[in-house]
Amino acid sequence: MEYLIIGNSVAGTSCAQKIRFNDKKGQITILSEESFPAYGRPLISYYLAGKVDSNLIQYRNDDFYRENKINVVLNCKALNIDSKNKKVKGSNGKEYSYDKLLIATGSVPFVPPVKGIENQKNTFTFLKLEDAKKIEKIITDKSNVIIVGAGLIGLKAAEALAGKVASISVVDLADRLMASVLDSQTALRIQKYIEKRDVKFYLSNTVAEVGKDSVVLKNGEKLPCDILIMAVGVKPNTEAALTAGIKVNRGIVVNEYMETSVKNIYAAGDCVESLDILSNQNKVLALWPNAYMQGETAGSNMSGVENKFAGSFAMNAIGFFGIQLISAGIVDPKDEKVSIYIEENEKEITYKKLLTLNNKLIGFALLNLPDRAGIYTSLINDDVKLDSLNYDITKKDIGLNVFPQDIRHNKLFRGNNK
Amino acid sequence: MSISLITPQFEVLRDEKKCIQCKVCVKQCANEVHRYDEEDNVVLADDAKCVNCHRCVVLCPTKALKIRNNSLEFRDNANWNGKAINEIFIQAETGGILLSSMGNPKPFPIYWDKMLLNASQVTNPSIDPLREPMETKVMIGRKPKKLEFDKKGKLITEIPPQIELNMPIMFSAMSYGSISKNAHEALARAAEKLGIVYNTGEGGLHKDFYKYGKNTIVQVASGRFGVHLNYLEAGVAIEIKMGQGAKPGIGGHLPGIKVGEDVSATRMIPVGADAISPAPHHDIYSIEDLSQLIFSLKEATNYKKPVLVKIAAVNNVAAIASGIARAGADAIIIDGFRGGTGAAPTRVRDNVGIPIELALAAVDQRLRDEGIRNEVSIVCAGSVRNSSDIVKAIALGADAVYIGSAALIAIGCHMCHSCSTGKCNWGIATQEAELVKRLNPDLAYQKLVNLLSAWNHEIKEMLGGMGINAIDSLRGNRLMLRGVGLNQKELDILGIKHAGE
Amino acid sequence: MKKVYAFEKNCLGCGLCEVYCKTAHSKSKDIIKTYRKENITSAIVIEEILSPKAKTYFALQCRHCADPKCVKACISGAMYKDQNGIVKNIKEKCVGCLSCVLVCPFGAVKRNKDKERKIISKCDLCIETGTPACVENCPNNALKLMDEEEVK
Amino acid sequence: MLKKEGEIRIPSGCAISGIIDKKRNRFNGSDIIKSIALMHDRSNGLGGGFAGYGIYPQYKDFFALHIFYDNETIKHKTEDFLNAHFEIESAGNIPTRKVSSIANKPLIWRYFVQPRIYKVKDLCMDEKEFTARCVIRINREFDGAYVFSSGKNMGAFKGVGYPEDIGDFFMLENYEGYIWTAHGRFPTNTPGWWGGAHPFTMLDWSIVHNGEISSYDANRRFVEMYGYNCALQTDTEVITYLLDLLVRKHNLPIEKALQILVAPFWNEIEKENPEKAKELKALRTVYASALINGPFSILVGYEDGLIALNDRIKLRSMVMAEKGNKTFFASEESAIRVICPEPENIYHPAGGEPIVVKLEAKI
Repeated sequence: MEYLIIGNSVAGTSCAQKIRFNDKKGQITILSEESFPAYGRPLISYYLAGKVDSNLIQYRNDDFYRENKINVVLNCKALNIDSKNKKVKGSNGKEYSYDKLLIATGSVPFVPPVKGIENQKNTFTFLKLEDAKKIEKIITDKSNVIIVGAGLIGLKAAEALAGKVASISVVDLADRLMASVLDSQTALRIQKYIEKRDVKFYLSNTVAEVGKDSVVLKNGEKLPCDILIMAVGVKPNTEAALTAGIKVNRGIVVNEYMETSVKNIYAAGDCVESLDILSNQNKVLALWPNAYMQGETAGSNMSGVENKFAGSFAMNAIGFFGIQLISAGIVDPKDEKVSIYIEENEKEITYKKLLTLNNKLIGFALLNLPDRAGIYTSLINDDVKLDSLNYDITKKDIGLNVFPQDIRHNKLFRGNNK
Repeated sequence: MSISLITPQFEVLRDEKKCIQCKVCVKQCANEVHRYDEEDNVVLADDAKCVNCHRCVVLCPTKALKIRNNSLEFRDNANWNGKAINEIFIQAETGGILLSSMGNPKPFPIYWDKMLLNASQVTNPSIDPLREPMETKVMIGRKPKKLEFDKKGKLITEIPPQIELNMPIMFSAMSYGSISKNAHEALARAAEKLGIVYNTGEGGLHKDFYKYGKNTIVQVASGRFGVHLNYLEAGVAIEIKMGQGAKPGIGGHLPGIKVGEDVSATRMIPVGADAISPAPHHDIYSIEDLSQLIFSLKEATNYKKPVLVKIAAVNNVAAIASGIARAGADAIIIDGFRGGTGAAPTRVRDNVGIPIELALAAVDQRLRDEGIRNEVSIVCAGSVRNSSDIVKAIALGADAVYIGSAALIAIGCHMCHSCSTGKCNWGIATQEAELVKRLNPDLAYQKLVNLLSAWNHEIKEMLGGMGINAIDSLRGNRLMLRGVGLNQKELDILGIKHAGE
Repeated sequence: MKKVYAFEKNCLGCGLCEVYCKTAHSKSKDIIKTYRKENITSAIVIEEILSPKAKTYFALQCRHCADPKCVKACISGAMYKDQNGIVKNIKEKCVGCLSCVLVCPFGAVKRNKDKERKIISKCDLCIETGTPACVENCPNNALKLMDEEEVK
Repeated sequence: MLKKEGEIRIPSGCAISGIIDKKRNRFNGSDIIKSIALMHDRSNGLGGGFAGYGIYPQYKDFFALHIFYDNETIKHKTEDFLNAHFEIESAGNIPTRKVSSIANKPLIWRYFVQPRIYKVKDLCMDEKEFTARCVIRINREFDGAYVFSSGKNMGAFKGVGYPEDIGDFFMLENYEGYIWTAHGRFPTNTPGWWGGAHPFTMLDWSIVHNGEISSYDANRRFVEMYGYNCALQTDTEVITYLLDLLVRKHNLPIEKALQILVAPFWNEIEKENPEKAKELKALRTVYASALINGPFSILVGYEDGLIALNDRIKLRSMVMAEKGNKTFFASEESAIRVICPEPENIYHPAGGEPIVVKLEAKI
């Protein structure tokens, strides 16, 4: 049996690991268009900040590949998939045959058209290690950095560069940072906190034009710019999938077995659409744990052990400038029936937001209150009825003691981590 | 309202160099002695509430705590010492009788410590219990005057029911109510494991513990709490409690606060009702009444259970014991004045009754003088502290001993004498669920098993040293004892010679 | 595999497990120094259960799940399950993103309050010393190191 | 001043020997003297003695009282007492010969007596009980008189000296009996009182004993509840009384009595079949205080035969052998071989294993 995996991040890796668990003999090959061994993409900001070196950034050590007999081909982009003959053409000129194929090509940065962007040769996106390495090379303490996008990637980039350059300015069209996760008040509080660390924000604003050493904002303000980082967003990388004629909406369409519309071809990770259990719709949920589990599910089915992916929901754990933000589910609801509980402490810069609907927790956001957040996550994940619990979760800090004794004992003594 | 004259009995000493503010002491003190001051990040203590139970001292991970007697002194006066003065302050303030727990703490002679044991040298080999059989099994119960066989050599005498003990030790009566359910469980399980018995005390038998019946003595006391037919039939023997060494002539009082649902169901009294055991049994005003109760209980249980009678060691104990033997009791328990209690009037505890050693010797000799010693068993109770006390008790004439305080100490009691408060920090003398759970029966029972296994081993070593390989040969073997520092009267009563004789 | 189990009927909530957990994971291995000089977060959570009759408690450590969510969620590869089934965190690799905290359904992974490199505090079963310090020092035998099968 | 038996307990080591002819063929005392003499080193010259059964066939219906007197005065006083209670059939010196090593001999008298019937009837007793009480009374109240033998058709001969010298002194070659026992004593502390030598006797019971029982006071205080007075404070005395109590007063078969004295261990009892176990348990339960503990080997002569008994873990030596109608017992095998060069069925009774050799019924 020959297994081929396109993409060498978490979905590809977990897929390979699962295949090897089920099939000790089959041949496993991973194609990576990058020149580095697998690493955690979110780690590039830590790399840029100097918190991890290129050694430690490696996701799995060399022993992992040796022990699991996984062949990784670096610097090889999959150019074309020939599903009829079960062959993939690589950018290195070689052809790779497969019996089962996984597409785990992840996402690519979304860069909106900006006038004059070609004027700034130091324009980067911030998604791959390569990006971080390029930026690392050119920054000096004189650099003026403009970051477009006040979402997770932009802020992580800002954090990584803070203190290393002359100025950092973050520009976003939205009126607040991390608009998808934070309400405006909290966003403002965080913004003020970050501003003290010499990062300037230009919100409800955008870069209108890029000059050689400056940018002009929509409001006319002109900012010096030596380095421009485009961190507006990402989109699924469906390029390879399309060559095989696989059905693609926003992302690659898969069923619960992570099978694409083409036989023997599976897809997992940020490049696919999968079930969001909260909205009961297929969505691109570009989340690390999601990618891991989808890769694992695909790997299982590819190696003959039937397994379903149960679906997921949005969740994030983010740390920047010493702030910890943990959120999951729906935090910015459209539905008016959602009740929202908020508890905040300005002095301590903590914030707790719990969102409930129909006797269930559907989302939460915790600022600097990470402890035991996973229990909230499990309440969403397990679809727990709130009135079955020992106490009102808004009235008391969460603990396992929230569960009635039998459920608690089932969890503690029978290792049930559902 | 005036100020209280009572000063704290103890001082809590906290070594600030060692205190890590972990607050274990704060969480563990049921008397609320310790408190944490968040503002100053310091743990403070209220000396006045401290009973010196050592819970905090033992649990403090850095051993930062010590408790000592309050160093506050009154002017020297051998007669009017601090204790005497404080007791007056307390009574003047409360108008109540003084209450105490556990046994008589006053420095009366402890005769165990004035008797020494014999060992074999040359003419008689000592026996190594690790290599040779060494028997400590005893049978408690009434023995017929003699055995009869028919012409074919078949035994025709029926032996009355006996309590078979693997070692001459029993756990003495401590009621569920006065001690916790976990403490009872520990005693019951240890008795089962060791092949001995424990005693329900006067509080009835909790439904969970009927399964330990083979190792249970059920008690019938003046309050008759929890007594019904199933109860009488549940154990291996029935004990009639006529008196208690710690408080001869006094009844018992379990305050309603300790009578929760479980205790209530077990005692068959309403939740929250005080459980008052009258001073006498109101159906026993004389020896013939006792005989009637003994035989009522035997009738009720088809003569299948030995009936034991427990009395406090008082002036006329020998004659009383003789009467009890003749009234039909299968065994007599003599409880000395150092025996423990959950609560007793201090004056009674400290001033009524006589030392167990003298009482035991007198009873044994009296029954022998009357030729009936072999027909009835004698159990010695009231502060048997260790295996050598047991060996001495048996040499004086006991068949077995009861241990109460020693058993409680084994499971954590620190002899703070505060049982009556119900706030036992060790989970023993309390009914508060949160305190009760501090006594893990799994651990406690093992400690009891360890203690008595060790004692049994020590008893065997001492027996072996005397050249004896069965405890039967120690019983009443007073030649194995010698007195030290005793006057002739004491030696005569104990029936022993002075060392050197 | 053997794990630490807490028995509610015996747990007193005294907090000694935390004291000894911290000390076991300190540099000095000395309780007082651990508290005075090292700001260590214990890998244990003590929870109180509100029941009508009395407070009950239980101590909670990492369950070392058969299928650990924290390992899957870890973005750096720091969290892994070793060949003995123990879920471990390589402190050099951990970047403190707290994804593990986000997904642990027991809330048994804690953020380390220490400013040092170690960011996550979780039970490692004191594998280096043999018996877990919490089990060893529990005054009431409420914590037991037991085999999963034994517990079931 | 040294205290004699009765004033203090004197531990001692010893040699014992015994011969029985179960067909009641009588033989004289030479062999038993020879046998005990071989074990000379096990004695120290402070006590020796013999018991012979079947030696007084002509007086077999009379109690033979052997009495030591310190002087004539006490002799007269005692004889008055005897006269008052017994019909004295015959009275006289026990014949002795002069032996150089035997000194300080008391007056040694022998009386063949029958209790005065009206006295026995008055007291509602049998003649044995009556005689026993009289003997106890003399020994307790008549200072200077000591009845050292009181059975029928049997007699004890003892004194201070090596046993072979005592045998020679009493001229035992002139007596013929079907059971003989002998004792050589090694007391650790004694002024050398003739009464303190073995055998100890009580009616027909005679006991020679090697050992020191550590259960002494437990046994004594038990037996004293039944009217005995352990005046001598010796092991043999208390063992004799225990046997007398169990067999004569409580009517227990001799085998049951022995199962009381050397009761099986509890774990052995548990292995028995339920009925047997119940019986053994009853014996131990009721007569726990009659268990004899400590090292001993004893030979018990009585009217029906000879019993050999060891302590439960055999802390004293004891060997037996047979030849023809005879059974031999001794502390050492050599003491058998010296009188029976080719013994058969040599056997070392186990600890707690009683050996009872019964005389065949009288024809």
